[in-house]
Amino acid sequence: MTNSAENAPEEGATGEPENPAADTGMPALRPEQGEMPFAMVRGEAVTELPKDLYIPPQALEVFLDAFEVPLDLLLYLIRRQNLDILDIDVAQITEQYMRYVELMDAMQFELAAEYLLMAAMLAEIKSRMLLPRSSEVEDDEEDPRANLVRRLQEYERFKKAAEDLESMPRLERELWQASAAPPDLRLERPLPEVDMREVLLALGEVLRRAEMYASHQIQMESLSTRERMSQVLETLAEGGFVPFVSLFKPEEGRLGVVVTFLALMELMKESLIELVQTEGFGPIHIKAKSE
Amino acid sequence: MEAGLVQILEGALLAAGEPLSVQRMALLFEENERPSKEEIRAAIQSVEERCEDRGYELVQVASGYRFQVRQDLATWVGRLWQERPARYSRALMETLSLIAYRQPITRGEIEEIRGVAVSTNIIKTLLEREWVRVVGHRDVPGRPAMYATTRQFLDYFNLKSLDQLPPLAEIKELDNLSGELGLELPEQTSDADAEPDEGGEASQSETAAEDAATADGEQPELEDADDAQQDTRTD
Amino acid sequence: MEAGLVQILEGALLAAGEPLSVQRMALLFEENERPSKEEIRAAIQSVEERCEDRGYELVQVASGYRFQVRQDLATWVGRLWQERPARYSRALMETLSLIAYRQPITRGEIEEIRGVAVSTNIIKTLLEREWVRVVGHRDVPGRPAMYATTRQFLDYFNLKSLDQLPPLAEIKELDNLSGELGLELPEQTSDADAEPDEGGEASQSETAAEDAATADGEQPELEDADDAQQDTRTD
Repeated sequence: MTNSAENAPEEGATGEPENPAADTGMPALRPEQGEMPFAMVRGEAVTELPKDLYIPPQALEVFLDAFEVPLDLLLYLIRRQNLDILDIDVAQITEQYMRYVELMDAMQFELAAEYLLMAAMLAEIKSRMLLPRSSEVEDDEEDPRANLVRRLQEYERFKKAAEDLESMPRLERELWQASAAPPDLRLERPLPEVDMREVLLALGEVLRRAEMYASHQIQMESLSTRERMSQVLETLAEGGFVPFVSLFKPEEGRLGVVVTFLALMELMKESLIELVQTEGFGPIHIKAKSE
Repeated sequence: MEAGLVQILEGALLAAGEPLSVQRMALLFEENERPSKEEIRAAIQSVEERCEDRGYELVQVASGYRFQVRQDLATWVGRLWQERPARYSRALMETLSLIAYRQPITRGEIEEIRGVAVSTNIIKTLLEREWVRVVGHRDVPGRPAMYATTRQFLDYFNLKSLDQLPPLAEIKELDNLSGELGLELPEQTSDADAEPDEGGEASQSETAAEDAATADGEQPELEDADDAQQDTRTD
Repeated sequence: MEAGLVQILEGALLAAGEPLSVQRMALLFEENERPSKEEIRAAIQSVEERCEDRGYELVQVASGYRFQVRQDLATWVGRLWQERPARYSRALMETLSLIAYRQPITRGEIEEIRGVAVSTNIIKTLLEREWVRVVGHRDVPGRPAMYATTRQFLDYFNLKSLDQLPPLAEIKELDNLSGELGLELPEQTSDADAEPDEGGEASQSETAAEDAATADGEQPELEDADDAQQDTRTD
């Protein structure tokens, strides 16, 4: 079984029998074409819509399924009379339409509200057309069919547009995207970029939030002190005692000495370091408290 | 064999498996080696020419260029798959057409024209396929979503832009309405009837809106890809 | 243009998206038009030769033949999928800022200030990036590690020393700060939004990469998306 030939767009118009039970990939039925097949009744294909109003009751459901909406059925009825929409004979169409609706009813067919609505609308138009017209209102009153005709025309435009769209070549039916296996790729994921401003904004946010906790006191030493604290700790990280004086670097000048001293004080205060002096005025040694 | 611009584009187009824009092609290159848009366009031209007599061609669609199997090979290539291509119901195609031609459009407006409710499944399927998307909400009670088609829709139907859709049929003038009931319309009414189609839509829409509102009800949820049985006639 | 055997095979191989065996190629044809295996093999040979100087080649793998993009194009083609650099969560940024300004600091202390737990992943990410390091352990139960920033941290942010960071007082004036820097405050709810608002090259390629990711249907996961969830703050 192959489907490609059937997929060709021109197939929709050739009118080959279509079994609705089998999904053939063909464009949808076009019921306005009198020769279109639309149903299987007791194993026989009904290849034509009935010329008269009679359709085999078993086919009714399928028949109605061939029509998208009530407007569609109406269009079909009009076309079957070889009439232009603009020449619509409301009386006759209404009669035919109503007979279909009655037939549905007789079959306990659950009627769609839309079909009944359309029937009511047709009946209304018909009655208006039968009413004698007073010459005074005549000027203002448009043909009662006008609105129906507009709706039919508008619907028909999009029905046609849908058919056009359906028959256009499209991906996965007549067209395929060509692709090939990619080469071996070593995909490296770049590390996130961070702007210092983001860091600052984040800090600002933390601080703002932290201020809501009254119990927190966030005191911040100057950054150079904090930085120096880290450096001292790192120096001490290897364990053991480090001579106090070795932490001071003369080349940093007086400010550097002060910063280091403050860092040591802060570290002491936080119990992070231990100072050991074995004798008075003897050398002071420092050790990380936890190491 | 040289890894020239043409070869790189060929490789990228085939590896991508989706259309590539000129912009995206440019980003295949580091800044210092990046060809100009003109150079890329010239290379695309070469890529296109090099498809001559091949089983594929380079086409331009809405989101860029893609290699695509030649349509006249569909008969054979289609046999690669046992499964038939997805079918869409007429209700879905009509809804899609309305969105394509009348976008941005609300569900209510679609229903006005089609005269029946649009099933939720149809909208869902269209959204899932990424053929349509919500582009806003109409400022009326209920703030209904307005739908428009997407680039994927154009890509799927092998189109560069909406312009390439087949033109909508003209609406014929109504002034030659002639009664079949022997009720010839007096001459003077004809100018009142002869509304241009744009003007006609408004009044028609109003009536249809009432209809749609009256007929509004929950629709049976049916498989969209199934045969055209979408509407309410079975409930 | 002719739809010959060679073209049909080219089209099918490119449409298939997987290797095709000779057997499967034969099944592209109706019985009455089916070429022999020898004919198919000869055509495959032609397909292969026609790849000369192209960005792709025909290769034979276990299950058949397939088109493959030339390996020497990997540099360029790979950029199709180059992932957009992930973004750090706000939880990470806050942690980093506290380590910078409050070092040496333990995780517990960070948690105390932030009011929420700091996930292990955040610390791990910062350590791996070599922006922070452990400079010791506090002598309290559990002996928690104390974190400090590194030389790499200073280098990355182009600082000679931490002194060059703005003093705390300025940072507390957040509104002023963001005003001066022309920054939009990141949305409270989004960890990934703190994006510098420069329209430079970086952000441009990010956008393209984002497009690519979206089109591929695979959004790159944020490295610490988990962290964001563990961050139980609700404001």
